[in-house]
Amino acid sequence: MSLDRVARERLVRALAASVIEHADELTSLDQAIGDGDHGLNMKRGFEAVLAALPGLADKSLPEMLKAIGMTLVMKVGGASGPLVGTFFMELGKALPGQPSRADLVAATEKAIEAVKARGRSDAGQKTLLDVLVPVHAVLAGGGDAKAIAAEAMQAADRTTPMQALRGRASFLGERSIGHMDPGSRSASLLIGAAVETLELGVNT
Amino acid sequence: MSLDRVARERLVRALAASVIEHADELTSLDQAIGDGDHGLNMKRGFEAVLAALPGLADKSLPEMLKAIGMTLVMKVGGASGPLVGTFFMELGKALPGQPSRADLVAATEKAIEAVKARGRSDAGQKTLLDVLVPVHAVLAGGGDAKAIAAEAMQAADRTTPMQALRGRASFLGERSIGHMDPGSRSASLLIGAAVETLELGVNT
Amino acid sequence: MSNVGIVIVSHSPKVAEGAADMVRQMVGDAVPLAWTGGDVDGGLGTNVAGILEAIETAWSPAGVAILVDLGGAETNSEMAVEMLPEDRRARVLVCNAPVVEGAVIAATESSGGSSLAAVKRSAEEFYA
Amino acid sequence: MSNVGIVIVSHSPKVAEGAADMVRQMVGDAVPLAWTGGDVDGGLGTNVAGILEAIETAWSPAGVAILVDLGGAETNSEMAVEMLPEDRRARVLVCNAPVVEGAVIAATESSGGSSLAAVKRSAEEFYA
Ligand SMILES: Nc1ncnc2c1ncn2[C@@H]1O[C@H](COP(=O)(O)OP(=O)(O)O)[C@@H](O)[C@H]1O
Ligand SMILES: Nc1ncnc2c1ncn2[C@@H]1O[C@H](COP(=O)(O)OP(=O)(O)O)[C@@H](O)[C@H]1O
Ligand SMILES: [Mg+2]
Ligand SMILES: [Mg+2]
Ligand SMILES: [Mg+2]
Ligand SMILES: [Mg+2]
Repeated sequence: MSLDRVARERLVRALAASVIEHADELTSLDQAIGDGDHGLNMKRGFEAVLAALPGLADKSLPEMLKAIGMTLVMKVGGASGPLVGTFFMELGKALPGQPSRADLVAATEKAIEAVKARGRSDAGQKTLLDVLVPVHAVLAGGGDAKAIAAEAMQAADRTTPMQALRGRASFLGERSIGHMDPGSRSASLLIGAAVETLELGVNT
Repeated sequence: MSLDRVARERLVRALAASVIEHADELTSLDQAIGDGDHGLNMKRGFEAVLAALPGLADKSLPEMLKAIGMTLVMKVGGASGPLVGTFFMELGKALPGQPSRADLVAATEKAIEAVKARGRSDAGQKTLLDVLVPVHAVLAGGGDAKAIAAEAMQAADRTTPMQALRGRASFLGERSIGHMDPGSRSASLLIGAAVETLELGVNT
Repeated sequence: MSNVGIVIVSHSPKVAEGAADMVRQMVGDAVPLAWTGGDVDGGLGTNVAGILEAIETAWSPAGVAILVDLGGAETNSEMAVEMLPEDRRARVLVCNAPVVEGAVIAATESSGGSSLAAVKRSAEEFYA
Repeated sequence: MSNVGIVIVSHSPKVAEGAADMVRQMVGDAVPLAWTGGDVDGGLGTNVAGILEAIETAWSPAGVAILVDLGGAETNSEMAVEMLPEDRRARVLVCNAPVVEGAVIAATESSGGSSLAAVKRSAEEFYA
């Protein structure tokens, strides 16, 4: 997988657009089982990322990912800021400049572990980890862009019948069942945008 | 013990003056082991009591005591408001219009029990109960005004080496030792003023 | 509305108002809510009249849960409860829970239609 | 001053400021103190830059205890701690305690010269 400057900028714009265009949806998901700010939070974070363009895309891929992560950490505001921000930062730390697919598998695994540590959480608790973990399995298993994007969407859907055990939604106890987790939805949107832009093939 | 209108007004003015004139002292005691508002709190409460004169003294002794208690409850603001207020209210409820000394002993006992219930507290915890309880014993044992006033002052002094187990002073743990309890000091001032005005004799 | 009402009582009016903002963000208008803070002169403290008024504002047939911060807020709230008309007294409970976190949790529990006892319990179990 | 510093982090700036008022009333200037609240746009939330600034303001060689309200405040505070220079990182602890009550208790403990560990413990034991 080789990303030139143009491809890097296209990636950033696609990631940002995916959550900004769905901000209202993310907010209403968070209204149902949280404090109703997830759309606003992610929008604020990714608008700050966009504001760092074009300079941001001048950086190498690892440095760019670290910078995106740091911006999200500083701007998002909600619990999701340090979590999604940590994911990008750790991905940047673990990836080489011209990553192979194996590099990507290894780096996302590290980034997911960092998210778990930051949130004291794991898959099964109705959080973005319920998207990250199964998507990583498909990536590691050699799935192509379509398979990864499909798994991301389905994984987000599978959070609907789950009971939240982390974050504000956990305050609702059993009433958190029946609503999609907002953080899982935004993660699935970001993953969908990423794989579509990267046109990740089975061997790349 | 028979109190006419003039005596009732004199009693009210003496009670109020005793704490208002010592407001700064009470505040600095509370600064040492609390939030430094006890003088202000008691002053506010007893200024409101004074503002109810002369009408207040037109009431019978029990009704007057109940009204004083209610005013303190509504105006003092601190934890001491409901405690000192409850003491006066219960005293008013328990006393007949022309109380004998036995009536006074019985009524103060009831009022002290009500304070304990309100504060979930008892003597020995460095609170105003460490004045009320021993003073009641002297009253019940037939002590005269001088003996009662002396016990009130000494009881307040005896709170100095105690460790606070109730109220904000308890947050200080062992550091609450070595300072007089502000609520005990105000209670001793009120008792001193009351017995001096009432000229409580051994049989009255 | 028959969800349990929430009353927030802090020594600081700012704390009480800010906690109410956080509650509203979480439950919107689904829960009767009122806050009070400060002594009668506006200084740090609590006052029984303010608490009584807040109970009145947040009144619900399902009852009212009061969240308090420290000592005096609790004593004054218990005093206020005892001054209520007898038919209301048993339907108002002072929670042994943190004022901010407890208010958010209690309100969230109330918004699901839980009983007064369950609302109180949810707040009290947060750090347990 | 070598007493442990106290940082108050709430989703609501009003809560954070009001809690700081209550702390000041209890301990005066004996304890380094700072508060922060709100997201970068001023809405309900927390932000890492604000937390880092508050840690700087309340810095003490004896360390800093951070009191937080809910979820995001904790996650953002832990993130901020990890962004500190290495020599400071180990001297800043996020307390698992209620934000308002914990701040008052922790500051009171600190004002007596207690260690960072003791200050944290005092706040965490309040409802235990
Ligand atoms: N401890 C945690 N571990 C993992 N993910 C979490 C945790 N807490 C919250 N989340 C995720 O964050 C999302 C909420 O984000 P957001 O609404 O922006 O923050 P907040 O809950 O602070 O308002 C949740 O939907 C969930 O996916
Ligand atoms: N639970 C309690 N039981 C009995 N007395 C108490 C209790 N809490 C506090 N006090 C008394 O109240 C006094 C403090 O009153 P004040 O400073 O006016 O209230 P606050 O502590 O709310 O600021 C203490 O010195 C103590 O004597
Ligand atoms: Mg949210
Ligand atoms: Mg939020
Ligand atoms: Mg006081
Ligand atoms: Mg006070």
